[in-house]
Amino acid sequence: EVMEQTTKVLATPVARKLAKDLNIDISIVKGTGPAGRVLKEDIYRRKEELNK
Amino acid sequence: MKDYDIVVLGGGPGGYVAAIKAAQMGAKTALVEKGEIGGVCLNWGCIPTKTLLKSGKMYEDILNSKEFGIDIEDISRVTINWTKMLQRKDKVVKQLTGGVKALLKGNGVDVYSGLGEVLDSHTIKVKDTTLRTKNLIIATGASPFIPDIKGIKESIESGIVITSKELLEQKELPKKLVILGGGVISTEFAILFNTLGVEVSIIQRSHRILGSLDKDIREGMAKLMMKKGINILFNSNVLAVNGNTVTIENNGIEKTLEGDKILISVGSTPNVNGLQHIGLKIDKNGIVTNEKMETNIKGIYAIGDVNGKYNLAHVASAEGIVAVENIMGKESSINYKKVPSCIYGFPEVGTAGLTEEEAREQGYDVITSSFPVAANGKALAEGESEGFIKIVADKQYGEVLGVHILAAHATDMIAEAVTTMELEGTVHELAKAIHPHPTLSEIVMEAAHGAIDKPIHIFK
Amino acid sequence: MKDYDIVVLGGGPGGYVAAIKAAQMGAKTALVEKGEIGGVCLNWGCIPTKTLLKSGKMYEDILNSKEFGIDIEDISRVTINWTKMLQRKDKVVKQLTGGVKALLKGNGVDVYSGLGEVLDSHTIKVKDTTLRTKNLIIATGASPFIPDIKGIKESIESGIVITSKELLEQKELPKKLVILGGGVISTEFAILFNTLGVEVSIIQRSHRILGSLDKDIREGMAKLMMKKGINILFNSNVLAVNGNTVTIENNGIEKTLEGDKILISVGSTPNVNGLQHIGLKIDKNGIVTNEKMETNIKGIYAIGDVNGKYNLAHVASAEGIVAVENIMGKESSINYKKVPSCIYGFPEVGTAGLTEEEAREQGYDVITSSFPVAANGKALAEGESEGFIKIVADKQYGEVLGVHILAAHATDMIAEAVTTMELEGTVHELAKAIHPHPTLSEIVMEAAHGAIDKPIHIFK
Ligand SMILES: Cc1cc2nc3c(=O)[nH]c(=O)nc-3n(C[C@H](O)[C@H](O)[C@H](O)COP(=O)(O)OP(=O)(O)OC[C@H]3O[C@@H](n4cnc5c(N)ncnc54)[C@H](O)[C@@H]3O)c2cc1C
Ligand SMILES: Cc1cc2nc3c(=O)[nH]c(=O)nc-3n(C[C@H](O)[C@H](O)[C@H](O)COP(=O)(O)OP(=O)(O)OC[C@H]3O[C@@H](n4cnc5c(N)ncnc54)[C@H](O)[C@@H]3O)c2cc1C
Repeated sequence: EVMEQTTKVLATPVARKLAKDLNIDISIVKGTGPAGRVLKEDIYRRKEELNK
Repeated sequence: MKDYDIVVLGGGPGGYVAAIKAAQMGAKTALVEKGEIGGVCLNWGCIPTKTLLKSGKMYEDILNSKEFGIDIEDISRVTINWTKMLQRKDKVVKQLTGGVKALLKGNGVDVYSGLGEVLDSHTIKVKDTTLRTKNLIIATGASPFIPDIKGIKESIESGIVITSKELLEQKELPKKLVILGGGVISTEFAILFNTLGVEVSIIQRSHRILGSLDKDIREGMAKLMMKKGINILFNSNVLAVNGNTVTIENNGIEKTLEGDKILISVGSTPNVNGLQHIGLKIDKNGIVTNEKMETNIKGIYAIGDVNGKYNLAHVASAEGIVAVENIMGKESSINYKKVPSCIYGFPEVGTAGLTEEEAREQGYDVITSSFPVAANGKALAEGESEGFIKIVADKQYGEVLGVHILAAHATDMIAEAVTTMELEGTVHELAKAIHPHPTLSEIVMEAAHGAIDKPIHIFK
Repeated sequence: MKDYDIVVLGGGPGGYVAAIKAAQMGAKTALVEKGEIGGVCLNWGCIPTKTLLKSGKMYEDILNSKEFGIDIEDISRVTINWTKMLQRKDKVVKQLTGGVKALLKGNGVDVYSGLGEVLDSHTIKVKDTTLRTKNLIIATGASPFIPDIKGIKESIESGIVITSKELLEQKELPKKLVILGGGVISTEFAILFNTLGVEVSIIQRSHRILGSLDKDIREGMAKLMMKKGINILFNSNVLAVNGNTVTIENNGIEKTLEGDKILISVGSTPNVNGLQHIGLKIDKNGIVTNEKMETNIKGIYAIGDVNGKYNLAHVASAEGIVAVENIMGKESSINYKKVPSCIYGFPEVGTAGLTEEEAREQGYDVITSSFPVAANGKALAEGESEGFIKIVADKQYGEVLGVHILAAHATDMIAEAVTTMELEGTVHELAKAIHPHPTLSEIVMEAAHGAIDKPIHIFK
């Protein structure tokens, strides 16, 4: 499991599943949705950053 | 002797949904029902009442239709045909229960008619047949609680004091109806019969009706009911029933009320008769279960009204699915925090999640935002502008903790709140989501704007 | 000469919402309106039609009320009072536009009555007053497109060929109505007047009406309309109008149709008169804007029907808020992917997100799931069981891409879909969220179950 969280991460269900599949720690992804919610776009962006 | 993976005891919305789900998931499944498939909900509860409420609404609309540009030459010639209303109700019920029977059959559920006797956790007897099962789901429901009041027995015997089931079977519409109790069912019956021209009184022990609801909603609803001419007697203890007369103590003063019929609706007791001997843990609410619907006995699950958690059909069905999924090895649990609850009337109530009081008690840093239906264009277009919405949210992220709606279409509208909460949504998404114009749902968006900053369509 | 931070040109649902929002955010704001505050939407569009549709629904209900247990001695004495209907409509409109005026005032927006002439991007002239502004929001709306048909001019002059605005101002209810065009507005008028007993024909150029909707929905709706007795002529080209006669070529054959009134409803053209000279980029749809509602000229924004993206009031309002937020330095953009769209009628249509066709075109691995209204208890209780829901989802995670509802309360129900999509929700949450029983919203949950596995209440 990817998510060992101390603070709550607001994320959409799709973002969570995507993060899990791409092995990305969602708790350190910057969310661009309302109230800082992590959207699927944010996961894709994070993936690209990691690939660089 | 027949062998099953799952036997379901009771064919209400808890039991029949569980049985269908079980069969869909590949379990060899039996359903035992002593009365009517569909249980209270389809036969004497949810569906019959909504069928009659629709007729009531139509009647009310007809009486008001002049304002909407429809001329009826002599309005006194518009009359209620109670017999016909009940016939339509019966037809709808038959259609739905027939549908459920077909679904059970189509999915391959064996249905046994008759009282199911639980011999032990793996053995159920129905008439001359014995069923062996790996798992048992108890879904026997609940029955109206009959309080111990002086003279009540005699009045029940003479058919004056009745429960909701009998009230829906009356040959004639009563002229005066006295209702003991101020819960959801009482409220729905009060509004229904009031609309049909019956003189209705509600006798309520405490200082409020609909005690479990958010304060603003329950007070708003009570006010609207009284405005409609429903007589609500708060702080009233019933001292005795004598024929068709109820004697109460109202704020220290003794009074009597008369009704052709007296409806008892003061709660319910779980149907656990014949279940105690197998060692099931049962408390005053019903069979004790955890969030997987497991009882204290391995392989026995209890769902619906018999566990006494929520007396709601959709909870019974959801619990049924959870029980079956757990049996079939799919981890599943129920989350009661987001359960919606509705009152059908004119207007309606739809509510889900925490009330303001509950949210504060649970230590949240609460923000609330209300928005009146009267500021909504569609409501004015429809001529139904009573009520309001109230959103309860957590300050930190704006997470929606509860949504409470008093409005004409509240029961249709609450689904948005339920799904939002399922998605841990915040007021920011509710405000940002483009709600269609003109719809009542715009009040959700407006209230959400109000929780963040300011709504557009009221000045504050 | 007056100085403003923001001048809004046009006081429809785009402009007035933008103006209120601007003032709320602290901008010194002026609104210029040459006609009526509220624009098309409040005065001749959304609200008037829904007001009349409510009357139509009541009339239809009254004619069917016998089945619901209401006896009307002589149903022939129930008549439509068109004048009264229009009076109620006017009353509702006045109440709403009055409300908007009060809101503008309360929020401190300066309202100028009169045609606004844009001299340059910072200067607007209204009658004798010149307004200087840092930012300009253009919200001038659109007008009905009048096609170039032989004889149409003469018939317009004689008041036979009319637009929706005039149809809502007719002193008498027409007996026969011919509608040119098969879009949303045509559909609503067809259903309204059909319900009021008018003989209605729709002349549509292509083989389908409601072309932008999901195939199943538009075909379902067309079928129900024809069942109601609305005459839809597909594949028909209008050759000429002669007085109150329309000559068409229908599948190669020439036919004539007669109507007391002929409604033109074949689209609209943006109101860009007097705006071209300042160098605005305008294409055939309207003023070209990006997702921040910026035009090609810095400081000028265009919202609502004048940009021709969606001719919907809620889009106009949402765009208004986006424009203002950007002006005020708050990053904001509009997402058209989730815009809901409704058709008001009996039944209604509520739709949001991608159609099945669109989702496939965009390369998604699509799953769809439909569920019929006829399998829903509340629908049967209400006697309104036509229609279905269709969910379009992405296979990978079950993300909801589109929801399409044809049902009696579809316009109330679509909000749930909109918010779900705003939250990137999946069919799993829609299925898991406990929807209240009995409500129409249960079909959302059932269809979601069907997308994952199997619904409970149909056998497939
Ligand atoms: C007037 C009224 C209106 C209501 N309206 C609503 C509403 O609008 N929405 C809502 O959510 N809820 C409503 N409810 C509540 C709802 O009806 C119940 O919550 C729901 O029926 C509970 O379902 P269940 O399956 O647990 O039990 P039940 O529906 O009570 O079904 C239990 C079944 O088990 C059978 N049974 C019991 N013991 C045995 C046995 N030993 N062997 C065989 N069969 C047995 C019974 O015959 C019965 O058919 C209403 C209730 C009433 C009375
Ligand atoms: C019959 C009908 C039914 C409809 N039903 C619906 C519905 O149910 N839901 C929905 O979402 N949409 C509906 N619409 C569409 C909706 O009315 C429009 O999308 C909406 O009104 C667009 O808003 P707007 O602010 O862009 O423009 P408008 O509402 O057209 O307002 C523009 C305003 O600008 C003013 N104006 C124009 N030029 C100038 C100028 N130079 N100076 C000063 N003022 C100017 C005009 O007088 C007008 O008041 C309907 C439309 C019609 C015709």
